[in-house]
Amino acid sequence: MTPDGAPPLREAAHNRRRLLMERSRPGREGVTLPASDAPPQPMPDAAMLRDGLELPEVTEGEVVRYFTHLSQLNFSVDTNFYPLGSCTMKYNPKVNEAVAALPGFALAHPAQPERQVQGALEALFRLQTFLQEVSGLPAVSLAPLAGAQGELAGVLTLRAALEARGEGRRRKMLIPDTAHGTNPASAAMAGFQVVHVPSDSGGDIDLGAVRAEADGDIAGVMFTQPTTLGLFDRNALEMCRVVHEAGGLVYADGANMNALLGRAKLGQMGFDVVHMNLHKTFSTPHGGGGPGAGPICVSAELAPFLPGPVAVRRDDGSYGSETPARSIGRVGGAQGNFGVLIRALSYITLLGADGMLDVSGNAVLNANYLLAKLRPLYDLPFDRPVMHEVVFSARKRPGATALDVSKRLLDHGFHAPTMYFPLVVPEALMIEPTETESKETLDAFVEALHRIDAEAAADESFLHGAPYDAPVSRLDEARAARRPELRWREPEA
Amino acid sequence: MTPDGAPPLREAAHNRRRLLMERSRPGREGVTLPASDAPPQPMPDAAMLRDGLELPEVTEGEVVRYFTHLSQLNFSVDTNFYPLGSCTMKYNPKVNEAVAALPGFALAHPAQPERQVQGALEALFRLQTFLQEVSGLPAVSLAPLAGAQGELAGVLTLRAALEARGEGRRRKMLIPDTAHGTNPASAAMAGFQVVHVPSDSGGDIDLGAVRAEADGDIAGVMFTQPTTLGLFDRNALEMCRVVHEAGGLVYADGANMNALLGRAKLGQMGFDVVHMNLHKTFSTPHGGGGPGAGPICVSAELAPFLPGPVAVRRDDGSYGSETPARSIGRVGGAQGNFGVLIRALSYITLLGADGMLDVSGNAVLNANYLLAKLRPLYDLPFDRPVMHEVVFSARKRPGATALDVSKRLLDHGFHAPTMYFPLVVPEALMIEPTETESKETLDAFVEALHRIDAEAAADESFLHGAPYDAPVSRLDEARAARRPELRWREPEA
Amino acid sequence: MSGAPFTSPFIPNTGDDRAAMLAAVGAASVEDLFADIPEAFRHPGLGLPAPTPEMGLRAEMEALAQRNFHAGEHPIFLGAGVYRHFCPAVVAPLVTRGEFLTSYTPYQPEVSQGTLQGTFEFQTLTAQLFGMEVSNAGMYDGATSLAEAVLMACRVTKRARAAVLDTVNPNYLAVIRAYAQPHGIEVYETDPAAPQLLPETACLVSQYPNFFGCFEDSQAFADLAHEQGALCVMSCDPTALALFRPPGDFGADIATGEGQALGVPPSFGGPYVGIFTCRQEHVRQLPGRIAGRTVDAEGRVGYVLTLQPREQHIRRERATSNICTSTALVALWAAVYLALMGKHGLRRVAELCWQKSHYAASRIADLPGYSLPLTGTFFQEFVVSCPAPPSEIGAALERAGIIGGLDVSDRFPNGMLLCVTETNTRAEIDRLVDALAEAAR
Amino acid sequence: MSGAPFTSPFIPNTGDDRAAMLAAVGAASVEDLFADIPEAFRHPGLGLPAPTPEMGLRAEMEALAQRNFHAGEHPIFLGAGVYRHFCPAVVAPLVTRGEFLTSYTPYQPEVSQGTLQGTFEFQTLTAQLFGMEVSNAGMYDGATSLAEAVLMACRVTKRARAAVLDTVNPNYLAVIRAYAQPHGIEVYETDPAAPQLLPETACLVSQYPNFFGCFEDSQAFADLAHEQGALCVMSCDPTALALFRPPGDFGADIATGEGQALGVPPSFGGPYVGIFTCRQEHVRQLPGRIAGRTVDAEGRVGYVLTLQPREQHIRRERATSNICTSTALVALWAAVYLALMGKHGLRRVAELCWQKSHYAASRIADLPGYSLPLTGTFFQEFVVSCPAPPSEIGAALERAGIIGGLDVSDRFPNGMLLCVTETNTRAEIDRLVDALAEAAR
Ligand SMILES: Cc1ncc(COP(=O)(O)O)c(C=O)c1O
Ligand SMILES: Cc1ncc(COP(=O)(O)O)c(C=O)c1O
Repeated sequence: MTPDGAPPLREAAHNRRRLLMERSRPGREGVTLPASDAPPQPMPDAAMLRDGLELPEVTEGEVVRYFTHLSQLNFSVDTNFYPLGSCTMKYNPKVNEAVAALPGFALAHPAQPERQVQGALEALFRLQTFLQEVSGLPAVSLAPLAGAQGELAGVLTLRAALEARGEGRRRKMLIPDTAHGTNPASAAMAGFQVVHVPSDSGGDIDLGAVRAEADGDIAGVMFTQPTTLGLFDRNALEMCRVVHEAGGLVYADGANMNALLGRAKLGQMGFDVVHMNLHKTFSTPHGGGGPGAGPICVSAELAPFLPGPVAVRRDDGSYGSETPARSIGRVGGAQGNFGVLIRALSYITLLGADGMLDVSGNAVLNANYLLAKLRPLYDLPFDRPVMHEVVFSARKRPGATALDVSKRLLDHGFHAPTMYFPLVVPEALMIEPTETESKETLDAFVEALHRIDAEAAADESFLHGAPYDAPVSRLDEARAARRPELRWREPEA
Repeated sequence: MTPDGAPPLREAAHNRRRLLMERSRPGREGVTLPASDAPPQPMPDAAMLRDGLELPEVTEGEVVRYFTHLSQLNFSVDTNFYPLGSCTMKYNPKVNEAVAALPGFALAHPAQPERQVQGALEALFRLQTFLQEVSGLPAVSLAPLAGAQGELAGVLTLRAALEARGEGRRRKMLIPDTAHGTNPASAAMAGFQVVHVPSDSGGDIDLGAVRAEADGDIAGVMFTQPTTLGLFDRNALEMCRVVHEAGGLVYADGANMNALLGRAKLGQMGFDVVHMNLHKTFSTPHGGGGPGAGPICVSAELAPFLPGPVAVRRDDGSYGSETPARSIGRVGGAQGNFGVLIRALSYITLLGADGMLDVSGNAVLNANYLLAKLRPLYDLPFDRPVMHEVVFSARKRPGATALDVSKRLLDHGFHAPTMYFPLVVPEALMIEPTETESKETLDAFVEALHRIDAEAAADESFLHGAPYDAPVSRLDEARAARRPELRWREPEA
Repeated sequence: MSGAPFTSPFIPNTGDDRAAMLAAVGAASVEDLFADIPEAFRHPGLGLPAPTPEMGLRAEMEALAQRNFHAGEHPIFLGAGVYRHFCPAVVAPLVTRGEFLTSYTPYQPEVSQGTLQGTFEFQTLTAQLFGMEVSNAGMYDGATSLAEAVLMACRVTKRARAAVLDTVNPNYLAVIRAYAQPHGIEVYETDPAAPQLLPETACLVSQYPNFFGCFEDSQAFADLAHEQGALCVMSCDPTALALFRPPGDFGADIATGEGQALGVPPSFGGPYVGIFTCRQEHVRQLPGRIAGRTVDAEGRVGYVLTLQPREQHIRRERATSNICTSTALVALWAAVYLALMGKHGLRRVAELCWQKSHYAASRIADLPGYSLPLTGTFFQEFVVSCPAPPSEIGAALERAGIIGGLDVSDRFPNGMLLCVTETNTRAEIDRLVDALAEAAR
Repeated sequence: MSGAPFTSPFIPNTGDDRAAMLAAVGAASVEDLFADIPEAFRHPGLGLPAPTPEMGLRAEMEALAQRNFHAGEHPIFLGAGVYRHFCPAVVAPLVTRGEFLTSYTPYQPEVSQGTLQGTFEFQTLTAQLFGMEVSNAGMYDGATSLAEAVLMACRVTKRARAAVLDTVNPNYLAVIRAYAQPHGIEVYETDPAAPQLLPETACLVSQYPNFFGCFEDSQAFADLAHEQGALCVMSCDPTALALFRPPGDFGADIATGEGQALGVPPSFGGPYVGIFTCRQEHVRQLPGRIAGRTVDAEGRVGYVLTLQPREQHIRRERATSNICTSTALVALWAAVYLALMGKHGLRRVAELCWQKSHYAASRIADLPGYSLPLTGTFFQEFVVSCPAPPSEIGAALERAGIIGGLDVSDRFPNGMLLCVTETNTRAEIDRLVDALAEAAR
């Protein structure tokens, strides 16, 4: 507030967001470095040296203030409820961070000889065993660096298996219309031709459509179980049968594994490959968009084609790292995202079998509770019990699109649900509460949505202006795309 | 903002501040603990056991959200400029935190035999040597746990020395009217009788008043150099002489040592005891009010009376911990605030002699720059170059008391100066910029004060309502004191 | 500063900045600003080492830290007032968030609600744990808490004598003496088996469990004190209070404790936090900071420092204590620890300490040459009579890679005070027992 | 969940909560909610260990970590694409603040300005370091960056062949092959001394400095590529770029790098961050996320994810890449590191690497039995011909407490690739030299 009603103290806020290069002053230093303690060596030929290095000159204190301030502009799980569907924004035990930072892990080098890194290799081997157990599949590669890369590695493995069967010509990859965007993108990167398959009226995959495509050209299907509608697909078993019968293989996107922990093993239900998002189910915090890890679990047939390296236990009890015989090769420069893998190992060890059941049970209970509480407010495209998340359609009220409701939630201190996805639901609001939220929090969220609905009822245009209390108001995305400014540049004189 | 103009989403904010006991639900857990791995032992007699333990039942995630949210309600050096006079709110190198957390330090036990803690003792010994050098005095005790305790320990040491001289009857402790409240409080705790001494018209101690009190009953004087007016007292040398001549001893409150590092050594100027606030000058962050450490440096005469333990280096090169021969005893249960001491050692090692000069030079330059820039805006009681801080009087403008200006600064994203202290300056605003602030920040601060002045000029009542943009508005302190609510209590049914 | 380029990562003023600022100030050089320092004393030369960049600093400090034989690498059975307890990993990153770490005492409450509410939680949780009515915001450590309790008891009763049981931590007694002596308060020791109060005694001070780990007849102490118009002052181990009757149960008037036990690292002696609780009626005699609840101009709940007229910055030489900077961050640490441990966790910790220490004691009692000289109920700590001087036994343990107990042979022949907490595994205890057996040979 | 009490510190639902929620849902039990899972497959049993409380977990994980022979305890001279560099202590606590650590990809920009502006800083600083026009928000790692660069070059040139110099990191080459193969892109190797481009080649890929630490004629590679209508793609070490001419100087079209060098711990292989920079004109062909600057409704500057039509969530099978979750937090780490190191610090680091590695190389070259098979200018890494198989030399170094270099005897007889950075002290280097001398005996 200001006496003349002018917007409050804008410069101050602006100053705090000045970029590093705008803060830079010649002569400031962020760190001091020692002189060389070795006898001086001749420097390289001047022609090889660069002319100038445009990096900021700022003090340590300025860096701290700047990034501390930036952090405070973020919404996060550590600050409030983050019901972003499909993303499993749950609270992750902080001890995992301490474990990953242990010097024996954080300072191990990926190219050290096996003999020197037995602890790290044993950790990887244990995690592989655990993931085999969770997936019900006998072989695992921890190499993929995120979910999407797990998909790519997974369908490449599937493709290699088909080739080994002499069926390398098969090119058609069926993908449900509810699939996450990475599924078709990964299929395409693996050289497959994407065929979209609709959902049926119950929200399950349309078996008729699958049967229609199940010909000699079908390589397989990439299927998310539970689906992005939050449903356990009841046709999946039959779908697996049909695809297998037609000579294809079935890929499961296991990013929603949080719902299934200890409740079902995808490998037992006919899936040949499953990727899991360790950063969702197994507790690496999302870090504003990574890092993650997307290990793949495969059937015995596919095992020889897994990307390397894979941890093995030798007969003498020692651990090693090997590339499977007919591997599709490498998907990263080193050993996989070890720091993420170690968090997953830590998490599974901490929670154990009982804890896994608690996770899935409460994740599903919470989602169904929100379904029950919000059913009066929004359209529910498929009215049946859900798994880890529930997808509504916000179509009920003028002036309250999915976007409006989402933006206004930010003012209430809640993160928005995933909006406009899956694509098959108009004005989709995809809400995933996760098991780490309390009933009180869910109730407060429901109440906020009721209030927002009342706000829209009172004034059809009100929500269009939201958020009102966020660090910035709605941002002009069109402008950003039209004239992309993708980095700081020296202002023109 | 809300459509009906009601205050925004108050419940949400309120919910986030609910106390732990209000969040508690039977059956929730914040941590799991293992079963005992030892054979079971009989439990104690039931009559000895307590009936119930009223502690919260909350999850780890809830604890994280709660305290993360609380933290965001705080102003801090890591977020912005904190010109709180006398408190030396400078940026402290983060490496100190890492050093203090090294397991070899953090897990050393204070009662281990010397042989097992040579590293810790050597660290203490090195710090003692450094502080001797900074103070110009030959003996140090690191035992006092904060500045005020350093004062108490210091004047007790002084008292013990007088007693050793056979002058134990001396009871009068002179204290300038500008002194920090801890000075008279410490003198009283040490059994002295406090005699207040005024400042002269130039802001220095009134030598006439000192001379008048310098009789056979004078124990000494507790003197802050530089003073809380930010001035290097020009009469201090003469004061020392007068007091010494009268048979007294001179205590220096060295809490403002930031201004003097490498510029002057109090021990060379006649002071017999100096305490330093390591948490101000030597970089332990203030932590919302501690911990700190207040080592005292003393002359050879006073050394035998220092509180224990004191680190020593033995002839064989090993380090030990001893209590001086005629020590005033102990002022803490263990070895002093080692974690704070190690940060000071780390800081001095990092900056070295050159860095110390940089600190004092820039701290003083920054203060004088603010003096020059703000002189047009406020009354300056003593118009002369200052040391580490400058004290103005806010009396110039109606509707802009020191309190008003201070509260409005919070809206501008700056912390308030120290207000109404020292007591000798009416409407005092005591501003200490420290060396770690940049000219840009100081300029922005000056500009904010100009704007605030203009606001008061435009509307005499406006500033009374500040802060407007803080997490809460002005708090009712009278109510808090009238009916003290000092803890959560079960709401009455 | 002699015109040399600025090279510290902690000082932003560049050469240009300095020039501009000096011009504004009207000074020719930074040196000029120090003109008030008499020339003879100006720039005395500073015999400190040259700056050490962070890389070298870390190496140097790690080398020093490595020279300690410490509990990070060796099992520890030493307590004596400072205990190694398990602390969940979440505590440190929360408490050391910059906003908590780098703020000052909350003099501007509107922008210090985090610190203030955290303090209020500390007051709530410690009062509840101690079964006492009110708590302050924390003192320097357990020893100074107890010493200030004695001063407070003298203020409350207007008496100048303090009785201290001879089973109180000797370091605490030393601090009481140092604090009491300048006030002319006579501090005397008395035997817990037959405590005697002199006339005009302000308080009877006991420790719970006592320095040797044992419980005493606390109810009798409280009754005796109250009969004579004295206050009952108890110094308690917070962990023990999760299992055993709290001081409030016995009618203690002031109960203090060492908050280090609440998950705070031993850190060679500090920083810790002193717990200080008392009865509501004496609240205006409390030393130290206190946070209180109030409302803001819009009626929203908020917290402030309250009852400040007790304090040095208002009352000066008539303050209840000189304490200013205290241990807010450690108090916050303790509050977060208590929140996580909660009702069941803290009790579980106490039970584990009980179980493991009793297992250890029973095994050691069976060793030839060793015995337990005390027979009372003990918690977590116990005295062992060794077959040789404890310093020798301790050296033998050290050779076996174990940090042994405290030498208390001044009180018990060849006595060693051993401590076993939940952090000691059975394997560690068995190793200790074996090493003791070996040392006896 | 079978009615047993909830005991996880990570799940707040109490028994009462569950009962109330089930009532609202209209289900009798949690099990009922899983009814869609065919019964035969429901509750298959989970052969995982019982829960391990945090205390035990830490002990278990510490024991595992301790079984590594690691650079925290031993000098390391191994690089080969992953480098140990000094990282200021301030980086970790800043980057791991909960608000950064526990947020998602910034889909709601209004409450994600921290992440977005941090990403914008990463893009600025990497573009400047690489001397390139634009950068994206980061890829998985250096290897996948390079593989995606090859795919992008094929998209830009509409060609399906890629030439890779045979001095590129062999792991990177393997990733290029895995990524290229399904697209029918032919990847072939060529000799840097006489590079040959086949017709219809989309790009010439080189590494700077190359896998063996040496600089090659990058200008010639760029010219050759451009002459033939191919793109010049360079994979660069970020540290080297602080001292040596950046890829932009040679006219590179796409320049990638492993961001791990920017103070990120080696962590046995990840997480790292791939740097990906290119010319402005190809920006709409970039894979991955990109942050862009814009304004909000009130005209305030803000940041958003932009050019999203390239991405999988919009373009699905026609996206430029399938990348979704990337490495935002590591990119932030790199940005904070670069901010601190700044203009002078990073150059100083590079100079130290130069100085120390050249000192080490010159000393080793003087050892009997050892020689340097390569003569080009090297940075930080160099190949040594050993008097015995490098695996044996490495084992000898290990016995001397040293982590030796990479075995490259497939390329150089008895070749070992050694790496020396600013973190290696002279004393460590001298110890290495002595141990090598000893191993030769
Ligand atoms: C269902 C589903 N599949 C795949 C992915 C891709 O995983 P990642 O983001 O780790 O690449 C996601 C992530 O958003 C997802 O929700
Ligand atoms: C001048 C002066 N003296 C003494 C003190 C007391 O120091 P502490 O707060 O560490 O007890 C202070 C602290 O505010 C001070 O500014």
